[in-house]
Amino acid sequence: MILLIILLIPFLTGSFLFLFRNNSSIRFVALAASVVNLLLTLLLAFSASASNFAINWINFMGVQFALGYDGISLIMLILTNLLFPFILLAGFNRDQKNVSQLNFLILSTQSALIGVFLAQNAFLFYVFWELALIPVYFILLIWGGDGRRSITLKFFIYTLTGSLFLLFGIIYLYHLTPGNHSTDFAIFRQLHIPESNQIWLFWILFIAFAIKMPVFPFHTWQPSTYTMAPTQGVMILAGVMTKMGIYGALRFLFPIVPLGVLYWQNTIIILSLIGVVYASTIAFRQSNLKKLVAYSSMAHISLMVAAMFVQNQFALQGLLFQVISHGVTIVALFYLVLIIKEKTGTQEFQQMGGLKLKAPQMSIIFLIVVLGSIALPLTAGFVGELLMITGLFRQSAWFAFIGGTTMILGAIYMLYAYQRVMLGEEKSTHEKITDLKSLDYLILVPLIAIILVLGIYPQPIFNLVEESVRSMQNLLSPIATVVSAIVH
Amino acid sequence: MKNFSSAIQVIPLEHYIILCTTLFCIGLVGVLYRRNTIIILMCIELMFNSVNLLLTAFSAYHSDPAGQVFVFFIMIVAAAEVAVGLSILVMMKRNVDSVDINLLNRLKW
Amino acid sequence: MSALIFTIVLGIILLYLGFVKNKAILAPVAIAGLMITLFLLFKDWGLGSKYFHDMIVFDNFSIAFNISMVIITILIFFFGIDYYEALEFHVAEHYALMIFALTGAFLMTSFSNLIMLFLGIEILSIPLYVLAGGKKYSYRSNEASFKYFMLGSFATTIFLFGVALVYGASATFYLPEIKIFISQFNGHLPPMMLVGLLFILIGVAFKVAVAPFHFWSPDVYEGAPTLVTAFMSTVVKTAGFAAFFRLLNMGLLPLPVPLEKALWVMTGLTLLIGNLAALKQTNFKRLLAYSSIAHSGFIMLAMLSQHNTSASVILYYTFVYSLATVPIFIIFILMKRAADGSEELSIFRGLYKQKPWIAVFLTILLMSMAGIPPTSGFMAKYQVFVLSISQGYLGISIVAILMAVIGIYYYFFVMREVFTEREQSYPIQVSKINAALIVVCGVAVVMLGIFVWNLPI
Amino acid sequence: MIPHMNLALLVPALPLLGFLITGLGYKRFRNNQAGIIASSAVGLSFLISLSSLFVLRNSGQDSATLTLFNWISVGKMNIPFAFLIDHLSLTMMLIITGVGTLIHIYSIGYMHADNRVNSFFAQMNLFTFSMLLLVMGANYLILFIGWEGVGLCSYLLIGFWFENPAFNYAARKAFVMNRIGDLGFILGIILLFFTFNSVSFSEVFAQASSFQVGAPVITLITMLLLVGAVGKSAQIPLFTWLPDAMAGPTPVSALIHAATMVTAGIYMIARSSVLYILAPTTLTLITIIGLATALLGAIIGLKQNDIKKVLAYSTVSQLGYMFIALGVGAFSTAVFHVTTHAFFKALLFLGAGSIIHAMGGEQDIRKMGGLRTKMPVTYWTFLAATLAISGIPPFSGFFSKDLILSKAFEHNFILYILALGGALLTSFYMFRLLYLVFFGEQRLAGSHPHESPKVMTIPLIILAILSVFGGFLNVPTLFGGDSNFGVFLQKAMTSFSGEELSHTTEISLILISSLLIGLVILFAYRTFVTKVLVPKADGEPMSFFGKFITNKFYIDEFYATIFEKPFRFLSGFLYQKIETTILNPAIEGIGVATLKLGELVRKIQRGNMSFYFFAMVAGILLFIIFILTI
Repeated sequence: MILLIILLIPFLTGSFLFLFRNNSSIRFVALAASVVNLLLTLLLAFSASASNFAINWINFMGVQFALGYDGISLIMLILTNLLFPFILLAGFNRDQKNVSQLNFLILSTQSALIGVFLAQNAFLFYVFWELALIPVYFILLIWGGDGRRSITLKFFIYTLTGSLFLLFGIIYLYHLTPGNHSTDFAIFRQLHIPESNQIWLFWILFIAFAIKMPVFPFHTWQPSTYTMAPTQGVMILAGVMTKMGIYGALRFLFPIVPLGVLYWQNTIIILSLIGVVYASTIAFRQSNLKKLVAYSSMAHISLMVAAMFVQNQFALQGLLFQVISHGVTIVALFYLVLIIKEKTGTQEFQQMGGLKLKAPQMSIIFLIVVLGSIALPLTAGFVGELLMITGLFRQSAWFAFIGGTTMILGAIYMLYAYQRVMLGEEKSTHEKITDLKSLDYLILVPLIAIILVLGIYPQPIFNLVEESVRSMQNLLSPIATVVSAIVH
Repeated sequence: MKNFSSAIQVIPLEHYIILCTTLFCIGLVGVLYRRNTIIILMCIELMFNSVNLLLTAFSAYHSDPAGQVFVFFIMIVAAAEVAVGLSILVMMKRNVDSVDINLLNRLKW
Repeated sequence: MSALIFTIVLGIILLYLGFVKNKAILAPVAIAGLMITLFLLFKDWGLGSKYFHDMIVFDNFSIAFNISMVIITILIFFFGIDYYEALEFHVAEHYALMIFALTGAFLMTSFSNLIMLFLGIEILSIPLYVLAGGKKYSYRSNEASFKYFMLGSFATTIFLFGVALVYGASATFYLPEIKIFISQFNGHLPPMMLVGLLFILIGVAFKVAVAPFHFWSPDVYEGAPTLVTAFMSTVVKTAGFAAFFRLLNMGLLPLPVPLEKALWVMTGLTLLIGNLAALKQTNFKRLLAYSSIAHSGFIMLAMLSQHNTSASVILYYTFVYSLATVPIFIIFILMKRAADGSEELSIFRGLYKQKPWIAVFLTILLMSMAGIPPTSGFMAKYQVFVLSISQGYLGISIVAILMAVIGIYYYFFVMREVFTEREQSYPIQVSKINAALIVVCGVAVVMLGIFVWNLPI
Repeated sequence: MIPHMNLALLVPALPLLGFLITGLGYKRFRNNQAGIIASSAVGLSFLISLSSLFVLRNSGQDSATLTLFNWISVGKMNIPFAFLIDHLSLTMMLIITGVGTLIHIYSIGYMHADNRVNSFFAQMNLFTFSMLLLVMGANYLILFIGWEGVGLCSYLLIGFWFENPAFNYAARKAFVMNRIGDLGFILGIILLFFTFNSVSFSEVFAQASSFQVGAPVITLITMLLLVGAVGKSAQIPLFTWLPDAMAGPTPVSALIHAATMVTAGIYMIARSSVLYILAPTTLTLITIIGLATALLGAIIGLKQNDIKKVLAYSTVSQLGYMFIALGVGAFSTAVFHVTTHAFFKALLFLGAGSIIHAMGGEQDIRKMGGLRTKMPVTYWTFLAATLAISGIPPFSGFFSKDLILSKAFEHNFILYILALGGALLTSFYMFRLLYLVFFGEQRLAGSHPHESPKVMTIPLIILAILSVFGGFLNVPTLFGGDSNFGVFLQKAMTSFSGEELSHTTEISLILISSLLIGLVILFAYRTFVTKVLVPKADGEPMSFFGKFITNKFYIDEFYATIFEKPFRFLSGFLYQKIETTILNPAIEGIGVATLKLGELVRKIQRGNMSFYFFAMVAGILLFIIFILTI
């Protein structure tokens, strides 16, 4: 029942926002709802008893409204509910149009995302998957920047194309289920699909996730969308929605088409590693801060994808840890990009520089976030990347090496960005710039605290996911041994 | 009635089919090649009648009255249709002062 | 049967009410009459009564479709209250003709004999020829009615020729008997029968605008008065598909292989042409016409994936499609009025700014058309895909999915206009009835998506 | 568990505390407050380190492990956040906190005019903390935390004057080059983990004995770790960042880029001596790298005119000597040289800082001269350090460097000759520096050099004392000592027990080298004091070799050509060609093509009735043919 409450709180609160006239009270109510949700989630995470919720929905299609969770869901849930208060806070005291609608859309997104992570039924998963996209589409369309009309449409069509293939896959799986068909994950997991089918089914299912994450070369929607998107939108996109792809892949690919995964494993890892190097290299070339951060996000996600497909315990735990770490870091980064844009009126490096003189505190905070992003030890990013690279190493030392170049390349482009924005001589346009305001601290300091605390004491997260990771490995390992027995 | 049927059956069924198909095709080709709406309407009538003839012939050969009943229905409907059609034609004449079918082509793409 | 008779009487009553010169009473009478029809239809549920030597069978299938069509017609009449207020011409005829067309539609859902199918099609079509030309002095309306009539009667001859050939081969007009006749041949039908069946199918396919026999529909939809377009794209389409399905289900299943393949080709073509041609449309009515063709493709997909739930899926699909289409046309009319008669997509600009709630509901409706959860349009498409994929038609399902993407593109293209601001704004007036209608339909579209039903028909 | 050993936890904790206080409250402190806080934090650390040393000695045990909490525990990977206190780490702790305290105090004077002095001290304290973490870590990952932490602080402090783009570039270069090494290092750690199922020193070293000498996996591990060490300790090929790092304030150069951080690589290899002993190939490579770096650094140092650059190349060169020591298996000797080098190099840098301070920021030695009388304390301390680094007995550098040379001699004669050559070069460029700066006439008009304040000179004096007498920590048996230091360190690491040189050989070696060094100093005196040869100004024509050396063998340019430019090109190529010209259009092309197709399909609807009839009939005919043929 608590799951249902967590699912509904944001959406219902969002619906009632239209009753308020005052912008600040709207924002406050929205924030309060998300904070309550965060508290409930933490309660859930650290309570011993498991909880789930299921009622029949569409009987003749084998669809149950079933909510439940395991460690992986929980991580995603924590991430979502952790980030949304900050995302909502980022709107405070800013000049926005249609505040109630914006907050409604943000809260709806939250509900949908929670739904995605809690759904125990592929159909339900898909419904929430699409539902999450729609409010974001409108956030981008209405509150976006230049060129939003065509970019949002491209983004939407691009992601939906993938989603529809996923739908195809779900239906295909559904029709394979015995007896009264069902779309339960639990029943999907028991299917024994012949390898030849798994090989193509893998791509049908994966393409949606690949676009969402995004994996090279399916990323082309991402930089332009991130650049154009309003800050809150891009926070949702980069912070949480990329994780939808990871979550989906973990839910669908490994338990359901394990042979397909084994068949394509190296291909995907190599693609992702190309993505790591590619995005990092390109990031260095950017003249726009937001775009640079967008590419950096892609580089990090690519590494996570590579780690996901390695499928050993280090990689998986590192991945799930990195899910949180990346979410927090990228949200902080995009918030900083927003402030910088507000202060300097630009995102182009050419017109920036020397901001540290006017805003030393901002520069320190920016630096810490940058360091978190380039995985300096004692930040959360390091723990995740270390484990992922360890996992990759287990597969192949070369994978680990190429994945590890993110350490170098990340340092190159992030410090480049830091230097261009904060250091150097002061620009004449910067005269009236002031340092951070208290609201900014309210957002950034907790985020940084999370980055540091998780870097210093990551163990709680590992404990949370350990069991799920083990069960996921158990799913794969017998098959892997069978396959290797056949091969040799 | 019996005699009438047997009189029809003197001619082999194939001949009816060929005749009717030919008539139908003439109508079809007329529809395709003529541009005058009235002539096209007449061609369509021709096609209707070929169907009527065919049905009658089949009816006779199968000794089943249903086909002929159908013919009556067709004739009634065809008459109704032509009535509507001609009034549309009048309306068209009033609007564009022509009965050329290709003159009305503003709705396209 | 009583519903059928009552509807005819209702049509005549409405005709006579035209003499009263009071437009205000027409719609209430028509709506009340249709309510009664609805009641009568409900009463027949489950009886499966047969009439006229079994030429008409009012089974659950036909009643379900009839109810769906009557509900949509009622919606359209509600829409008409506001729509006809602005028009000067003889309104009574319009109501009456639509009611007559509805009776034709009833016949199309309940025939079991080709004669009844023919009559149904004609009773449906002839009033529509007139309705399409309803704006007497409008060039476009004139053209629409002319094209519809010419092509329609041509298609009728094709249909009839097919009937004649089938009759010649099988010596019967009864579908069950035709089915028995076909089953004798183990799939190798004589050419005459095959061609005859093909012609019949083409005749019906023409009515539901299946490619390559769809050419009339964009032009007619665009030219006809909007209310009539709404009627055509909903009720007529539903009737056409009901007839199509009934024809296949009662008479032809299992389909002879060549015909099945031919129908697959038509389905593919319909999906492709409908969606692709809609992509670059700038005229909204025309866009909806193409989208309607596209939807025909999806329904065909469900129909050809023969399964015992196909009928229910088609019913669901057509109903939720109609439910979304009618209010979209209403909103379109409102915008068109505000934009001085323009029908371009750009007339939707600024809607969100002026009437955010209307914009929101339009969004929901368009989302339903595009097939995005949680709307019923998604559920409809989902069920179609479930059918086609579980019957193993993977290739065409992929095509359909790609076409669904294209569909999403053009619907969202419209939606984008809604949320784009406009330089100079103009007042958009929404009457209370229309607003209520839009809200009801919008809510229904979502609710039907959440509470999906599966009728055993 | 050793009683009172937990005290050692305070050693890193105090600088951390100092960092937090000065860092968070950086707006509040006025004047020297921050400096005093920071210095006392490090100073206290030093005292605690000392007491820890006594605690450990009294306990009779060799080492103590202090575990704080479980940092990462995933599957088999179990990494506690733990510290290892043994003789090696204590040595390093003492150097870091001891020299660090002096440099902190010195900085109070040096930085007093800077308006960001508070954040300077915060960063210095953070550095000290990281460095202590590095040397105290009980496993490779804790070491790595410190390793990266010092890299960060180095980055921050090099770019301390952030308004200068060149300084920022230097800072980034340092960080990135370090990161290249770090990648190798972390991969090495991971391989280590998979080999031993642990990364903690004690477990790894305990298991290492089961491997044979030359085992490939050990060689690979040591090679990868070496990559890290090469990056951090500025060896060929990753040394170019160190001279550029001189962009930072001079105390930073003294602390980070001379005394402590750059020796982290040596510490790490010495710490891993158990593994390196098993990998002779790697040791040979280390020797070669060390020798090459020692010579290259010395040669470049000959022609540098920036006082700090000279010292930087000298550092590079001295680090090379330490690598030679490591390479020949004389790990404790390397650490010994680390210690003495920390004293005299810190002193040299601080002296240089004092000079720069006096010259008002001027760093070009061609413009100095005659400072001997103006700045007597600086002169004398600088002289002591110069003598130490040149290896004149009995200064500290003599003991350590001579030990290295004799170990090299044991190992290979050619190695010895080359290493000796490097030592001669060292004394030449150091005395060149000394003479040009302190002797002759003052060459820069209008400046009034003056002796630095006490807060700066006192650290100089203390360091001078250490530079002079530091060598007596480890008096070899030859001079009647008992190699205290070496024995002290033996407990923490292993070494080759090669045959001892006979005392006669040793004495003759010492005589030869001392004689040669004396000659070199004389030569330098003749060149720069008697003849007053001032190096040429930048624009003047030079001989080919002179140009070559002045331009540092064009290595920076070489790297720019083979790494930086290709990377920039690749970046631009990927972005402009692949991303925007191929990938984006390819994906968008699908959309555009579909739209085109849509336009085409739309045009079929021609609005012409004849065409509609025709299309319908054609469709019918095609379908008839279709069904009849299929």
